[in-house]
Amino acid sequence: MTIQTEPFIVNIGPQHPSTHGVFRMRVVLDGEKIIDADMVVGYLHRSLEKLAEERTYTQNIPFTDRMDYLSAMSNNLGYCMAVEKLAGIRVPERGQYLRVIMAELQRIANHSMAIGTFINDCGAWQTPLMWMFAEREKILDLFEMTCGARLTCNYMRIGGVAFDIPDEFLPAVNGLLDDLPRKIDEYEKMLMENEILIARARGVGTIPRDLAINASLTGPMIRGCGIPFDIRKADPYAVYDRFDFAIPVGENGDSYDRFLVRMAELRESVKILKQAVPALPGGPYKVDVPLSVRPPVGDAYARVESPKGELGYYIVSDGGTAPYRFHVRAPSYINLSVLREMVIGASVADSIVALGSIDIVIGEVDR
Amino acid sequence: MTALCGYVLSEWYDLRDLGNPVQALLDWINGWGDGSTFHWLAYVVAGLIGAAAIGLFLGIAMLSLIWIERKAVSRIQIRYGPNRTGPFGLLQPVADALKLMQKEALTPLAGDKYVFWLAPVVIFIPTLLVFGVLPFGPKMTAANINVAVLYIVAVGSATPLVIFMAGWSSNNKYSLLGAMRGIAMAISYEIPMVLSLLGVVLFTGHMDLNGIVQWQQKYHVWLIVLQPLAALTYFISASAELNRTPTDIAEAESEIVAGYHTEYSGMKFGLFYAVELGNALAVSGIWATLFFGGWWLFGLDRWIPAWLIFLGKMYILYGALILTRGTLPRLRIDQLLDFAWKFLLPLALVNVLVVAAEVTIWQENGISAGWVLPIAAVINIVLSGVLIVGYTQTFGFARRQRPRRARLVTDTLAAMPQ
Amino acid sequence: MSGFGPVSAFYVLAVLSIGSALAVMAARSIIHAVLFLVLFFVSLAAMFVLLSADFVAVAQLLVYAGAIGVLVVFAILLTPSRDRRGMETKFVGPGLLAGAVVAGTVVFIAFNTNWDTASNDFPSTVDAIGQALLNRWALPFEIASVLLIAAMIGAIVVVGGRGVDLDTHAAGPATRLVRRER
Amino acid sequence: MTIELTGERVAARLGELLPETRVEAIGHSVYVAAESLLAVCTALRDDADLRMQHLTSMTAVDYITHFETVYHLQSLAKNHLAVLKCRIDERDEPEIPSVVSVWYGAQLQEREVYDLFGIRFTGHPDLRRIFLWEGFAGWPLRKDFLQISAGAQHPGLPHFPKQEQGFGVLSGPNWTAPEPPRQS
Repeated sequence: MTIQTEPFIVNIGPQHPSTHGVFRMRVVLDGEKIIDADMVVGYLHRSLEKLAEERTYTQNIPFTDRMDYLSAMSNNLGYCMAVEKLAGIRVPERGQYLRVIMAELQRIANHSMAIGTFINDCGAWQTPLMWMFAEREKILDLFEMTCGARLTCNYMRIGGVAFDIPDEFLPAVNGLLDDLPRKIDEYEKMLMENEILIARARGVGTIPRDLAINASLTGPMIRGCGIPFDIRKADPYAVYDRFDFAIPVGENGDSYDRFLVRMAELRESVKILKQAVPALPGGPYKVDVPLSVRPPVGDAYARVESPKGELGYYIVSDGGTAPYRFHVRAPSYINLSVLREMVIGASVADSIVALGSIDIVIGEVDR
Repeated sequence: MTALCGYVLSEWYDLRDLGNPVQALLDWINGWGDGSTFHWLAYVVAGLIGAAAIGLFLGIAMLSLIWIERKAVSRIQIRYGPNRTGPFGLLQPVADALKLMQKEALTPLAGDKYVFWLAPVVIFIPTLLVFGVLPFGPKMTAANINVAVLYIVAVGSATPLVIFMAGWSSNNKYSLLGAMRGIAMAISYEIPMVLSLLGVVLFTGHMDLNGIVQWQQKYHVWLIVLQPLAALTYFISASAELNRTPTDIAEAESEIVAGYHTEYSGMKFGLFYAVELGNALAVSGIWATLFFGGWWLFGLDRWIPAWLIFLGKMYILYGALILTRGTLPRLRIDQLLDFAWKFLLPLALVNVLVVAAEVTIWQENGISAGWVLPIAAVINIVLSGVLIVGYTQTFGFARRQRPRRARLVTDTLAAMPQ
Repeated sequence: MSGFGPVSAFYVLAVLSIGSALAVMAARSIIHAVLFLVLFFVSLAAMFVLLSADFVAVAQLLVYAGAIGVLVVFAILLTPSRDRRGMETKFVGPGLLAGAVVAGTVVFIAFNTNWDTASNDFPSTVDAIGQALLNRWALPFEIASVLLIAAMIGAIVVVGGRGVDLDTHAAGPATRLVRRER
Repeated sequence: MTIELTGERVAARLGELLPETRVEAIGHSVYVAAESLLAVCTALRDDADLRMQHLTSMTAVDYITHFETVYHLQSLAKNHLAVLKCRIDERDEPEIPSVVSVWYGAQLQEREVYDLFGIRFTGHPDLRRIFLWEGFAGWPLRKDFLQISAGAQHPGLPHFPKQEQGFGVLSGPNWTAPEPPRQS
């Protein structure tokens, strides 16, 4: 005799505290168990790829801020690299270093946010989020100091960066770097040894290693499965090949491993920053590129390791001032393709944890 | 002058126990007529005074708790908390209440509007009833009934049904999920709770709370020393039903929005919020009474008013609830039920067994309490330590799954799967 | 039981309990019926308080209002709603018969019992009940507990071990439901 | 550094693997005919020399005369990248085989391309629009899509769910009933 209960369809989202925006997951429940799931996105679709075809290459940089609004610097960087690759522009040394510094600071800020919200999804009552926000706040202050904006930085330019750093930037960033390892120790002590967190996140949202490769996962999602794929190592851009750092990988590919990977990446980013900041060379931070740059006819695909994963830009030029086709390979969108595999058979509580461990940003999913 | 001093210091004016003036008033009313004519009036007056006092206390306590909780949690979360309304944000609870009252109380169209309306009202009753039997002082119990321990459990057992009323009548799937979770959890945690209370009742031989406090006063010991296992199981299982963070699966904000009160707005939501705080205070009050000596504090209660001691203990123990709320993530429902059935229940059973043996040896052989109690305390403390550590090491999650760090790879290409 | 207070309380509680018992039958919604049933249990508990049987009152509240009410709610919610329909017509005859038998028994007992008036000072009922259960009625008490354990094990054997088969379920109608509703 | 394989290199290897298919190498990319796309993709994925396990990016470009789907493939083990392209000359009903059976990660990307370009992927397990709603008029990323047409259907319900049952109708102090449509 089996107890047959009626299927129970629940909309998790679009207005829901832990869907990180307007993401919607339709799930069929049997009791608390999810027997089918379907994702609905597009509530934040702004058609950036179409808009970009009407604007010049430089005008498109602010659009990239609005995609993954939690890591605007990396988004800028990827786009500028794609245009530079298309137009054959070489960025001066100081510009490269500034780009790396900003991108790594952004990675720390983004991972702080990701870890905080992930533990919030596990049910902590805002405390880890607030603790993580404290560090993110200092980094956003650094961004504000440099480019005047905290979230949508619009800092990178084709051929370099928009502004040189102000005088008070270097002392501030050095102070932060001295402070951060101690803080990260504190977080590890608070979070990693937490029995309830392990019980909640271990074995939840497990992705098999083969599926992780086959489903084009990138970033902490694929590294959590034990595959050390990181563009900074595999395809070093800017000046990443000059720094000594390691790629943290997990073992089982569950939510807890992804959390561990993000935690360890905080340390690795600090390590890179500690090498990059003292080595910051003098000289120009930017080459002169005409505002309405006209790359030659052709296409180019450039990619960076954004905090969410591989962020790629595919740009087709017809020789004019605007891109003919502008495509974004959005990591959090493609990472979502295993959502069904992660949540089916899990309970509602586990599905929220699994979703939180992907670290999606709806601005990037929907574009 | 001496007469006035004597009058002021005489017992009925003694503010150390507010029960004295009330008793004097009742005696005065009883003295009217020929002794028993106005007995009913004294009865009515006593009931009214008790009810009014509890209502007043609960109102003030809830307002203060909102402020304390918000302020304490904000300090845990390294932020300031309310600081704009009045000095130190002290007027924040008033502002909260006013805001809630102004809001529109929506009723879902497809919901069951009578049950929907009734649920926040009914859920207040158990909270009020529990405070009715708490001894605030030697003579400050609104209703000193002699099965108070069982009564607390019985009254508390009505709460899951009200939660179900709220969740079902909302006609919302999140609400229904929350209600079902709430019921499943409440019926699981009731059993270890009753068993842990049984240990206390066995030891003291009393079922009324005042008697338990007086027992602790008589033997000059707090029961937490004699009953550490019972204190722990009671605290965990009672706080599990409070819907506070480590166990708030019935309203789990990150999963099912707000659980059973998703659809409530305005002051109806406010009632749920207030009841949550009130229940937490009641649990800390019961904890203080049963295991921390209630209004008795090693003789200090001769100088400090007993009710102040009790309130102090109650609020300090409430701090423990705030701490757990501010620091722990939520458990999943199956883990929570496992914990109740596989950890708390065996511990509580062992505790009852041990206590029964100790009490039998003590009572049957007529050994003096001065010998039995220290030995029993040592045995129970050691036993609880061994049991808890042994249990967690043998069956706990910690043994199987140690926390790790991520593995660091420098040569990525070599480590790639081929 | 004398005096204005207890007598008026008795009548109020009597009206409440009979009214809620009638409402259980009259309620259209089965959930409402359960809620009225709980109200009935609570008023019965109050009746026991009126009789100074405080332990029985509290036990009534704990077992019936708390546990049985929740149990009934669980049973209703775990039953698919299509099974809940059609109940109005099916069992009218047997139901009436059973009701008549119970009512007859109650009336018979009510008229054939020699109702004693208890004295006014009541000892603590907890002690008395405990003594009775563990001395005089120890054997029936233990037999009852063995019976309950047997029933519980039987229930576990009947339903345990087999959950909902996820593989067949996932490909079943539920999957199509999601697709269709989009 | 990831090696970006030239078209000739991939085409030469494909010629060894699948001698009967016709591939054309232009610059960094390899052009494949639509009908042999699946065979080529499977061969690229399983070949021990190329090992294109990871479909990095998949998109489409509208060249007005034709569509082109672009696949960026990479090998994690060998650390190289190749670009595969496929032309679709049909404009009204463009169709191309889906590669979901080869790379699961193509699932959402193909849905995106279908949504914005209107290219149908045959064999896709769950081809629905993803960002826009079903029934949206037109395919926005095509070059001939200039604005949303006037009669386009909009999302959302036209009325409150239970309106026809007599309740749920908008009412309140600031709401005036609209004029009923005049019968002429």
